[in-house]
Amino acid sequence: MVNQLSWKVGGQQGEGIDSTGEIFATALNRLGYHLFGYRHFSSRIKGGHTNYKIRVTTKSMKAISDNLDILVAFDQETIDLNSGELRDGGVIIADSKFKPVANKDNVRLLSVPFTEISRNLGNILMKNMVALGATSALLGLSIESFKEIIEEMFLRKGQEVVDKNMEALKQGAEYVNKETNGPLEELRLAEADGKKRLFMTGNEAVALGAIAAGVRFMPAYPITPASEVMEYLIKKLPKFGGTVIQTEDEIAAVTMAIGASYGGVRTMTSTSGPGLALMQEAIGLAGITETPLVIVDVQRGGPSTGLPTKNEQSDFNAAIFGTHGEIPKIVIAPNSIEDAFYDTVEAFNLADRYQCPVIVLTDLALGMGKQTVEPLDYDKIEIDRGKYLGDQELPELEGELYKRYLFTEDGISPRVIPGQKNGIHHVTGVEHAETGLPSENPVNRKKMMEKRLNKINNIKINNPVIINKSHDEAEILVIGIGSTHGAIAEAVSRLEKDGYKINQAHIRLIHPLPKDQLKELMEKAKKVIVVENNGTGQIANLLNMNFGMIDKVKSLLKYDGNPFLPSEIYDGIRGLI
Amino acid sequence: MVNQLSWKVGGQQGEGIDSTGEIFATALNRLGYHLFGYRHFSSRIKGGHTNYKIRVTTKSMKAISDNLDILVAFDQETIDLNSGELRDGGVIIADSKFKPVANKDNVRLLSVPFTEISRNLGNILMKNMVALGATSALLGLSIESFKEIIEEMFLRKGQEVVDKNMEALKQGAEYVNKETNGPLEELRLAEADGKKRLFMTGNEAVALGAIAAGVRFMPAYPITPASEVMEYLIKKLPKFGGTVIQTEDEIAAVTMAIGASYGGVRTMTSTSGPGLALMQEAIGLAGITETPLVIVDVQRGGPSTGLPTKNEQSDFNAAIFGTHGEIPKIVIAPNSIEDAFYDTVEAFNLADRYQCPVIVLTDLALGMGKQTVEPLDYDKIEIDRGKYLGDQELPELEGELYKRYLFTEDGISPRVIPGQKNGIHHVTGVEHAETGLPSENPVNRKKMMEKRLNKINNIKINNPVIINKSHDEAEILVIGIGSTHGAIAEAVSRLEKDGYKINQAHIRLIHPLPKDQLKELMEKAKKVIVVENNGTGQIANLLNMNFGMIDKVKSLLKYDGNPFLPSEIYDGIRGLI
Amino acid sequence: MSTFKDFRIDIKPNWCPGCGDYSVLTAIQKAAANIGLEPENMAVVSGIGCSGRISGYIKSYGFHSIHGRALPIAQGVKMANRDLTVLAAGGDGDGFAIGTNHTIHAIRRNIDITYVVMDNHIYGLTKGQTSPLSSFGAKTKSTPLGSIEQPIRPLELAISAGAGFVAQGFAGNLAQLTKIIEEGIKHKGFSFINVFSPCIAFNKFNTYDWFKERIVNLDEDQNFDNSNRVLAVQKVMEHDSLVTGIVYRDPERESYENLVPNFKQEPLVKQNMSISREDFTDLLREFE
Amino acid sequence: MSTFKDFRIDIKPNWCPGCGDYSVLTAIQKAAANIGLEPENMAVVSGIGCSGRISGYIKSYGFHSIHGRALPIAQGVKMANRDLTVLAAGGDGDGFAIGTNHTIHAIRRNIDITYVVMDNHIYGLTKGQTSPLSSFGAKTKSTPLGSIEQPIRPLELAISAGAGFVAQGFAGNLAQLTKIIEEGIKHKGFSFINVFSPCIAFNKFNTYDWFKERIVNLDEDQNFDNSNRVLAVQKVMEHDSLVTGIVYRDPERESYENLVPNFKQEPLVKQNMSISREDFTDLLREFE
Ligand SMILES: Cc1ncc(C[n+]2csc(CCOP(=O)(O)OP(=O)(O)O)c2C)c(N)n1
Ligand SMILES: Cc1ncc(C[n+]2csc(CCOP(=O)(O)OP(=O)(O)O)c2C)c(N)n1
Ligand code: SF4
Ligand code: SF4
Ligand SMILES: [Mg+2]
Ligand SMILES: [Mg+2]
Repeated sequence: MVNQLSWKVGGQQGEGIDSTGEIFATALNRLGYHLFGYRHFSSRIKGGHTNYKIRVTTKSMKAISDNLDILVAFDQETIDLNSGELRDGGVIIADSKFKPVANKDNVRLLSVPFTEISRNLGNILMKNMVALGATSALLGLSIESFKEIIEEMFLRKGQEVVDKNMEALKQGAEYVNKETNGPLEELRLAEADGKKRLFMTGNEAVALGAIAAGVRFMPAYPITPASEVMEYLIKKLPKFGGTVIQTEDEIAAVTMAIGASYGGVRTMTSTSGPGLALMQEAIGLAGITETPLVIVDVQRGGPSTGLPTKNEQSDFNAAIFGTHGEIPKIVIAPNSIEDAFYDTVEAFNLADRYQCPVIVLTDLALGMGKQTVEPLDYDKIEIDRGKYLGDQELPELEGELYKRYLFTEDGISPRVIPGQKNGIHHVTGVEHAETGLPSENPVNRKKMMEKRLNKINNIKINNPVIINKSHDEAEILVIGIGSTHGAIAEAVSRLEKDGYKINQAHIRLIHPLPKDQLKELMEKAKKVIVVENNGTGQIANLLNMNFGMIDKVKSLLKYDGNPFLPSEIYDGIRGLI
Repeated sequence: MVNQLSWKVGGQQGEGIDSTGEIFATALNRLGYHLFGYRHFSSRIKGGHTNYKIRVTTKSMKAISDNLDILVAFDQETIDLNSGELRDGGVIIADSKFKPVANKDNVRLLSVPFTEISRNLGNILMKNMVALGATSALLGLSIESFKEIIEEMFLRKGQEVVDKNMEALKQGAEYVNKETNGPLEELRLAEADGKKRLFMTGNEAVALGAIAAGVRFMPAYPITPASEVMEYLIKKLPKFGGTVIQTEDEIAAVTMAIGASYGGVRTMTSTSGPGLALMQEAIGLAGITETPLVIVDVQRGGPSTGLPTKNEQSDFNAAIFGTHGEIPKIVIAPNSIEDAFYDTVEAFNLADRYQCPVIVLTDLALGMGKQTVEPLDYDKIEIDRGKYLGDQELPELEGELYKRYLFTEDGISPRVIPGQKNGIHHVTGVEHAETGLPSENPVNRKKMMEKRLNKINNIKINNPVIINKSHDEAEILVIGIGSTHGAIAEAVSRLEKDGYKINQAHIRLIHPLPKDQLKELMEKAKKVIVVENNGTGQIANLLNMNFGMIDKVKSLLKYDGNPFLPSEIYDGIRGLI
Repeated sequence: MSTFKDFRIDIKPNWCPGCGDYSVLTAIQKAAANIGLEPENMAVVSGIGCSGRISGYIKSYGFHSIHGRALPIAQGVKMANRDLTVLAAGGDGDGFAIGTNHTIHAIRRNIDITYVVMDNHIYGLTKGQTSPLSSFGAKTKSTPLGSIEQPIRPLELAISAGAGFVAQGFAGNLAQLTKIIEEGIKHKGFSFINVFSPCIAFNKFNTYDWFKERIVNLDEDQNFDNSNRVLAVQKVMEHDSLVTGIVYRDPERESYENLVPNFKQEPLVKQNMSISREDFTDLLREFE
Repeated sequence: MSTFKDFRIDIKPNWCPGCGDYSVLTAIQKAAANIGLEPENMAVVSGIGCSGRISGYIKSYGFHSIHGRALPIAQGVKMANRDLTVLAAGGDGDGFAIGTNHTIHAIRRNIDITYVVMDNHIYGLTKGQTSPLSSFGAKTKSTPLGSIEQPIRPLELAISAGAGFVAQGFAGNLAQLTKIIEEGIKHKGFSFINVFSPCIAFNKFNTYDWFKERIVNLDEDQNFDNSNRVLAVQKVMEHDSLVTGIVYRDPERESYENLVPNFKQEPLVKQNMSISREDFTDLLREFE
């Protein structure tokens, strides 16, 4: 009996690989297992190899697994491309139709007549069910676990369809049972805790967070891997009276968001690298006009169109430094799907509180990766609109215009919105006086620059760094950002077991950096290893810029389009020490 | 008698202030004086105060002067705004028409009937000539120095017009002579060396450099303060068979440049901050397709529209880090108008040699400031197109496609251009194999990333840092970039005189940084003071990122829209030590 | 009720004396007063250019944005608050060079805002380069030997992009211009208004007189029927775009906001932004 | 002389079987061969989208660029080397969403390139969102309740932007499409060609059959005169844009390159790039 297991299904794009994985995962989620999924797909629509890898554990485990226990193959290419990952003793379940060849020693090949069984049952599409049945037999899962899901999917097509699908599952299971004489002990899953959890992607969590934060309008332009944020809101916003506009491009998306935010509504846009690049000019506008603006950037393989369906973390520089000129800006990066929800809510509060652009950085692995998360907590949703004057609090106009850019102690000026009688003022991307009217006066200019740039210096946010600190003085401090959190944690715990004194810090607030916290941790470590999914070590550079401990900072980089496996981090760190 | 003098003319925009300054400067240039001009103007067309300050010296002096000897005022506003700058004993020459009031003690006000004299001569526009006549009387210049220029300007309108203008000059001079009894000793200019020099702006130098480098096509979109680069090429390129396209926006400009460069022609575009922001996505395309691309960014006050007619150096971050993803890129910054010419030529060679985008960073002070420069040297113009295969050198095609992205030792693959029989290949912004066809293969991906990112590591350029090193171990190392060079040099020489051991390093190659050279200089200095015209210390941050000497690096910043005066740097450095 | 004066602000525009933009400013202020708007219920979003300064000269909410992006910002403002009267304004370069994409899409999207192009056939602020509306052959700073590109025909383009309200005014005819802007604001949907607004500093060719001599005032053409798209295009082509008046109007066309599923009359900004525990639980259920 | 096969390359397109883009690919290859081009003298610049992959499937110089920017890149290539036959190709989103500005300006600028829009009324590559050419009411991934925007009318837009060559083809009629592309390439100036190229994966509405049932083939209309701009627009309006054939053609219009002062017939790229000492000295003289 095992507490964790790694399963992968693969085949041609358009063949239902995704939904096979989904059904498998949903069933296990409802049984209370923890899941961590990663989809591999190509930048084409039909055809081309695709696969879906799911790690199943009885305890929470936030990373993709190093190796593979079971590979379900719908074609030989799947075996050829993925069998390398299989552990010794792993199992391939393949459609007997294509006469599968294992291509690797020490693995067991189960050739199961997916196609034949489903054809006999009258619908070749059901071969996915046969494969799932075969899988459950190996794991010792009852095929009844799938019943509810199959009903949800097919009951509207009639009881007969449900029955046929159940039959396909059953025959798949029976076929394997016959071959293996019941579940394989080293694959039989220990029972799960049965608790309710959510199985969702990072993109969905972000979109859900946006709705919870009060977003009712979203202008956006589709782009992989961010489109799903927009697509979720397209489906859900009408229920809350809101809507999404698919704009003509990203420049329209971001400027429309600026307009709506200026208009008083919480709004956001989402994009990936190329779109972020196009938004740079407008981000500067939000900065100088002190308009709250939330942009979600789901990073993908760059540069340019790069590797649009692959993972990378290479937009840190662009997010922090990309605009021309100098503006206040906040950049945060959730480190898990759960965080993606709460951090998105937080992003809106930060944008309103500091009246500036906030960029939420995720990446393809987090955005499109689907995982189980603990039920999201309604009571943790807090909406803080910052210094926002309602009609009652707004005194009568003294001069001709309201001082939207009043110099205040904390640099933040009370905000009003169009429609308020005593709030009439001007807003401009040109340097301006307190009323918002253009001004070239050098003294005013200097004050305005300082007002804007300094207002975020004292930014307060809960847990700007997620710290796993087991040692006061550590041999190694491992630093990462975003989706690498789980894989690093796993590597760190293995290194601890090896006897290393190792701390982990995962930065959530990337800009402005939580200096005090990081500095102390870094100072007390002998070596700092920065793990990032890019080719130039952008976070390491950022740390060097801020802390100057160049000699102790080492980079562990990966930039081949794939996220880190825990073992790669483990090996990488060992190689650096 | 003096060896230097500072003169300023001011009035309403549209009143001919600019041309008054131009005539004055041209005359002095032809006499062999060194000149350093700075124009102050507002972001409006007619009306609004404008002024033109010119420093005249007998020896080369590359900075605006701290104070002012003579102020020529066409309205009271000019006196009110500028008299503060006048040194004790300075002179105001003002049109008696507006009954000028000096508004400051210890200055001498000469009220001269500019308007009256010119009206009597039949054309009120000639009041500028009266003012110049008045000026020359003070300096002890013969009005004959202006004759040639006046002929060049007006001879085509007839000898009479020339005579009238000379008469205006004469009467202005005579009027002052009567008041002062001849030139004032403390304003009388020592004789100049009479050598031929050029009086030009940085923008003109850049444009000239581009022509010399072989640029025959330029797509660009107008923007202050870069438009003049484009406008110069519009005037001159037709002579060389080339042309400029004023595109619909900056995105079109940069992508059209990429197209033309891919087509084999040397091409460039010029812009300022907002345009650079819009170009970021396309810069990534040039990076991944390894297409040579030269962009000139003439920085202005940011962020957003900011202070479009004011000076700032705040696009370093955007130029270095702005694109999403990671590409090879070169950023250089000329430190004088002369350099602007040579560095532009160099930029094209670098772009061809390293097959990547090259950004030439100047700023408003350098781009629009007009100075005397030593005659540009034709023999120093070298054109190096890098690895560029002509039809003869190009072997017959082996496979279906030419390997445009062949892996080579130095990471640079021989380039061919469309039209070559054996060079057919594909180019894409998607990650690709050696033939240029898209590839998602992780092994290839890693190699391609390394090929691209590493090829600029060994970049060789003459004088990547301009060093003024008087001491082996310095108390202070002052670092700057671009237009601040002259002002820093002046401050440094004053500090030397005060007894400080001080070295100056001015970085020309900003990215990739010339690490060895800078590191040594910085290590051997007790304090490093970085002088920049921006609010966040972008260069200091860059140095910290690379060298980690955070504790010794101090910033001297100015971000009120104006360039540094030598005295501000002097005072600033004294304040920091 | 507010008057013309309520829309004025005590600032001297930095436009050149004689610039056509003064008329556009006055016309907007008058139209707003005529319709009976209150300053706080109007938002004027402008681009960058001499023209773009206009938002700072009207007493109302004003947003002087970036070059070419006035329209998406204006649409965002309207989506946030349907109760506002939203005007966008900018130069011919703003709307038909860098901003063309937004112009075309704002037109077809048809959100209820009014867009006034201050068309001087030149780039004013950057001192006289050619604009996409400069005439073929026009000598400008960037085309010293004459422009070699066909100018954009804004009215034809607007009609072909599906505009429900297309008009053209002239700074030299304040009364008509005011009326056109009034009608534009009243039109429920996107209103496209091109205004010939001479630049006296840099366009020495397309002067007030030049326009006066050529413009055909459609208001004076009794036979012209501005409800017919095909005829409208013909008319515009016939007079080489040099017409003033309302060229095309389709009062039936629904504005975008009215077509959005479940979009309420109450502005988004006034609605409750929290979601209920029940709704939240509902949303989560899908992921179980 | 080269044949159709010389323009083929041994790569399996990653398009779905049945995608209209295959026909466009074949038509371009055939047209190139029919005209007698050599592969090395053709450059195909494409945008991003399923369609954008086309440049990698033709044996010629190919530049697969970024989303919406195929046209300025193609114009740059042509300006550098007039001897090349330059084609730009991309999706309807590429050309009429993010790239609209360039489309309009490339048309009016009139550089001699041929632009083929592969119009499937949908975003293919990003998996089925609405495109600006999606029909009103179209249910797509981004408009599950139906699109509420009027689609862009590419032919009308092209004509109003001043195109000298406007045509429309259909992936279901390879012969006509090939002929149109041939004519487009031969036309001296910018040629705009919209091609209905069904997406079988995401657009279940605008299918081959849907187009077949509705398309009016102008080649079969003996009375149609494609040299008259006004009539061309009328025709397009009349058939709600569902026509194929050459809609408008003005063979007289000079291409941009021919209007550039002192622009030589010899391509820029073949000219000497150094300037003489004399010329240099001349340039400096101005600054003395
Ligand atoms: C992104 C960007 N590019 C260029 C500019 C420079 N610029 C400011 S206004 C303008 C065009 C002005 O012409 P138009 O829009 O017709 O306005 P006008 O001044 O004629 O009213 C340009 C190119 C800018 N501000 N931003
Ligand atoms: C700047 C940028 N934004 C968005 C995308 C994502 N994207 C790629 S193709 C595409 C649209 C595809 O539609 P279309 O142009 O019609 O081409 P098709 O796939 O239908 O042939 C989008 C939005 C991108 N690559 N770059
Ligand atoms: S430059 Fe032209 S457009 Fe600008 S304010 Fe002056 S007249 Fe008006
Ligand atoms: S998704 Fe549509 S457009 Fe893309 S290849 Fe498939 S059928 Fe063609
Ligand atoms: Mg204009
Ligand atoms: Mg499409």
